[in-house]
Amino acid sequence: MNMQRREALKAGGGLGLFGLLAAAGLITPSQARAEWNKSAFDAKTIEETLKALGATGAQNSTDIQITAPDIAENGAVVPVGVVSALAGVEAIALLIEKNPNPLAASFMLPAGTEASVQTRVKMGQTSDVIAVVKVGGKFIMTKKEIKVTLGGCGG
Amino acid sequence: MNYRLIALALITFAPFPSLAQSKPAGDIAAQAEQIFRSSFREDNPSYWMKRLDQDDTMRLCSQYKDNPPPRIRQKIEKAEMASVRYPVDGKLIGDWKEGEKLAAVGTGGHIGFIQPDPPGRVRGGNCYACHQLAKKEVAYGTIGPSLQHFGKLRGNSEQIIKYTYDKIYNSNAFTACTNMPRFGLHNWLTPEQITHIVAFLVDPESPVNKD
Amino acid sequence: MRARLQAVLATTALVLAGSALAQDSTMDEIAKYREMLADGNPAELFELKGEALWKKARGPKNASLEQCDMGLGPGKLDGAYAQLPRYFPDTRKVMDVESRLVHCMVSLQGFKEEDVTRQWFSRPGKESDIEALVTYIGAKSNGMKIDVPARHPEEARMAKVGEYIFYRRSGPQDFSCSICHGQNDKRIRLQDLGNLTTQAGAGVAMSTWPSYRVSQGAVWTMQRRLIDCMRQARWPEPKYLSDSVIALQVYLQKTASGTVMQTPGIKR
Amino acid sequence: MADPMKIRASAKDGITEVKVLMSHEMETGQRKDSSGNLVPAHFITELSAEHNGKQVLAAQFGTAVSKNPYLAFKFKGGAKGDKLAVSWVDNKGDKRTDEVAIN
Repeated sequence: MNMQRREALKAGGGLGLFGLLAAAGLITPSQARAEWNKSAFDAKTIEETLKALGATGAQNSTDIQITAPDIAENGAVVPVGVVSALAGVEAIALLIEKNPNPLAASFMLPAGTEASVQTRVKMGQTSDVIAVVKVGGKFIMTKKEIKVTLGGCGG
Repeated sequence: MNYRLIALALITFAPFPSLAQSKPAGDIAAQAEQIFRSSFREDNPSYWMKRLDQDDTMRLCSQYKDNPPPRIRQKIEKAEMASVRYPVDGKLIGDWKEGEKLAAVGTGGHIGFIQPDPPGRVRGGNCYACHQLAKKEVAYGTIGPSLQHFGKLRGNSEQIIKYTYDKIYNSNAFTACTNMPRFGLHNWLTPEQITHIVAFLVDPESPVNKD
Repeated sequence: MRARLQAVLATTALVLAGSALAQDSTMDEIAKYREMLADGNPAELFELKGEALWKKARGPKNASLEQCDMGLGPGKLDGAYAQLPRYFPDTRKVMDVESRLVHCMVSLQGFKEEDVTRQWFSRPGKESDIEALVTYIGAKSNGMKIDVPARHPEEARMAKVGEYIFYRRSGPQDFSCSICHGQNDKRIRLQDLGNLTTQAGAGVAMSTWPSYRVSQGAVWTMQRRLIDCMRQARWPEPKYLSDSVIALQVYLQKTASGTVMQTPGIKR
Repeated sequence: MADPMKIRASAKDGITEVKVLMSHEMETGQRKDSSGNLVPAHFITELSAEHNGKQVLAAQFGTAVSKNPYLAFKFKGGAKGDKLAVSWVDNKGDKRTDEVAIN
């Protein structure tokens, strides 16, 4: 089963989830979107990541808020949310500056979906977390430092 | 089997024979020790199992639930003070930067089959687990007192330096049955490593005192 | 001399006030972190999985665990965890939730003990049925009070043995359980340490395990918690399901009795 | 075979709030096993949520999303009893779809 699936994936030439779902009749082809953005997830710096997202030159904005604690008890699970009161937000990307690959996750928001997402990420060390938001075809961003602490007995 | 254990218990209590009688629920203690000892795998290397052996201080602290009566307290402190050894060059203050590293390291010395430390893993003092030290480290414990500005408040006289060294080497020489490990006695830290932590605590340039 | 002492004291007071403020904000942020994690505890995934495992016919005897007697009678799971460990006349032993679960997997389902306990805790990529099952069993006691009076002579004996082990110091760091868990309002790094000798402290601890450990990405059972405490003490590990670990649980559950269960917990 | 997700979807004042927990290792590809070998990356790459068949969120994950991923979001509309489905696929082609009724 797994092998077959892998073969199917290969044969599909990277149809991605939405291609597969469309093929399975789970969603209509119009809903199928771009495949996984490898170049953005493989990027090693903030600049490279922004470039791969098409967001080079994103302006700092106070219209986005990162909801997260200032200090994380453990770097393996750090809760981070991005919220904006702006109308018409199309996409949100979450970057962690000091991770080996900064891009952690990206979200495409169809019309009617609120600009409010929350997830949990791994952070290797204390770092700025950056939220990049696409609204009205333009990119804006904000950042927040999250301190990662050592904890427990230490071993 | 049981007789043998009781006999063993009597022998091990020999240094303080009067205590064996005053021991609360002595019978359950012998049973409990047997149950405890039989809870480990047969194929544990003997040098692992040795870590379950108790010296007189450990045994007394356990028996009195960390609060020995004054007479026992004094005995323990006197005996432990006699154990302190110093670096060959006699210098009790080392490099605070090395001490700062050791204070933050909580790994080393873990044994067992589940998650042992890899060979050669550095053993630290893990000071921050229990003490506040440099201002910049917010993740500190409170089992022990805050040591922030240790040197700033106490100075760095020879007396203070010796006290600090001795206390890290053998905490029980000052407070019997304290929660603090006897780092020097157990060779957990070398005398040289202890001098580095002393420096971290008393050196005016150390972040413990400077910030 | 006096003036100098006063100056020193004043400085000390200022320093203490300043660091107390910084510390309050640190602990506020840690509280925020914990709050954000509590809504959406990954342990719920294991609770679901445990329920499925409990009800599924498995093993050489192709039986489910639904007739397992966790102390309240065959198939009676509600509130069972809160009353364990207890003495079981059929095995003539004091058993905790895990030793009893394994007993049922062996006697009802026909598994070999060594097979079901091989993966008693999970490793990355290797999940543990026992962790999932214990999470499910634990949640079946939510809202109920821990009730381990240890009145049976064997239970009373095990409570005493547990108390002995709790205070037993040894190893290259002079540790015992009581070093970290014998006082009120202490922390190791930023993690609160319960005083397990009091009902309040033992209550907070015992009512929230099994717990999802975010640092480990796994649910930990009480056996795992206690065995790892001993590893951290730099002792060898006691065997899974050994009497030492069960005795400690009797002592702790007895002390915690009266506290309302709220599992699965989520911890660093 | 991937384990089920846990999905909570609740409608209130014209907004549906969705919270999803996924069972997944989210292996980074940088961790070494006990014998010192790198464990290959294994992580959810894409996720889609549909309300009554209409997509309300598409997400792409990297290896930095925590083990057993959590995701929460909100969309306008949705009524009690409506279907809310979430699907994911990982870099090895494993996939999973679960569906709940909004409450």
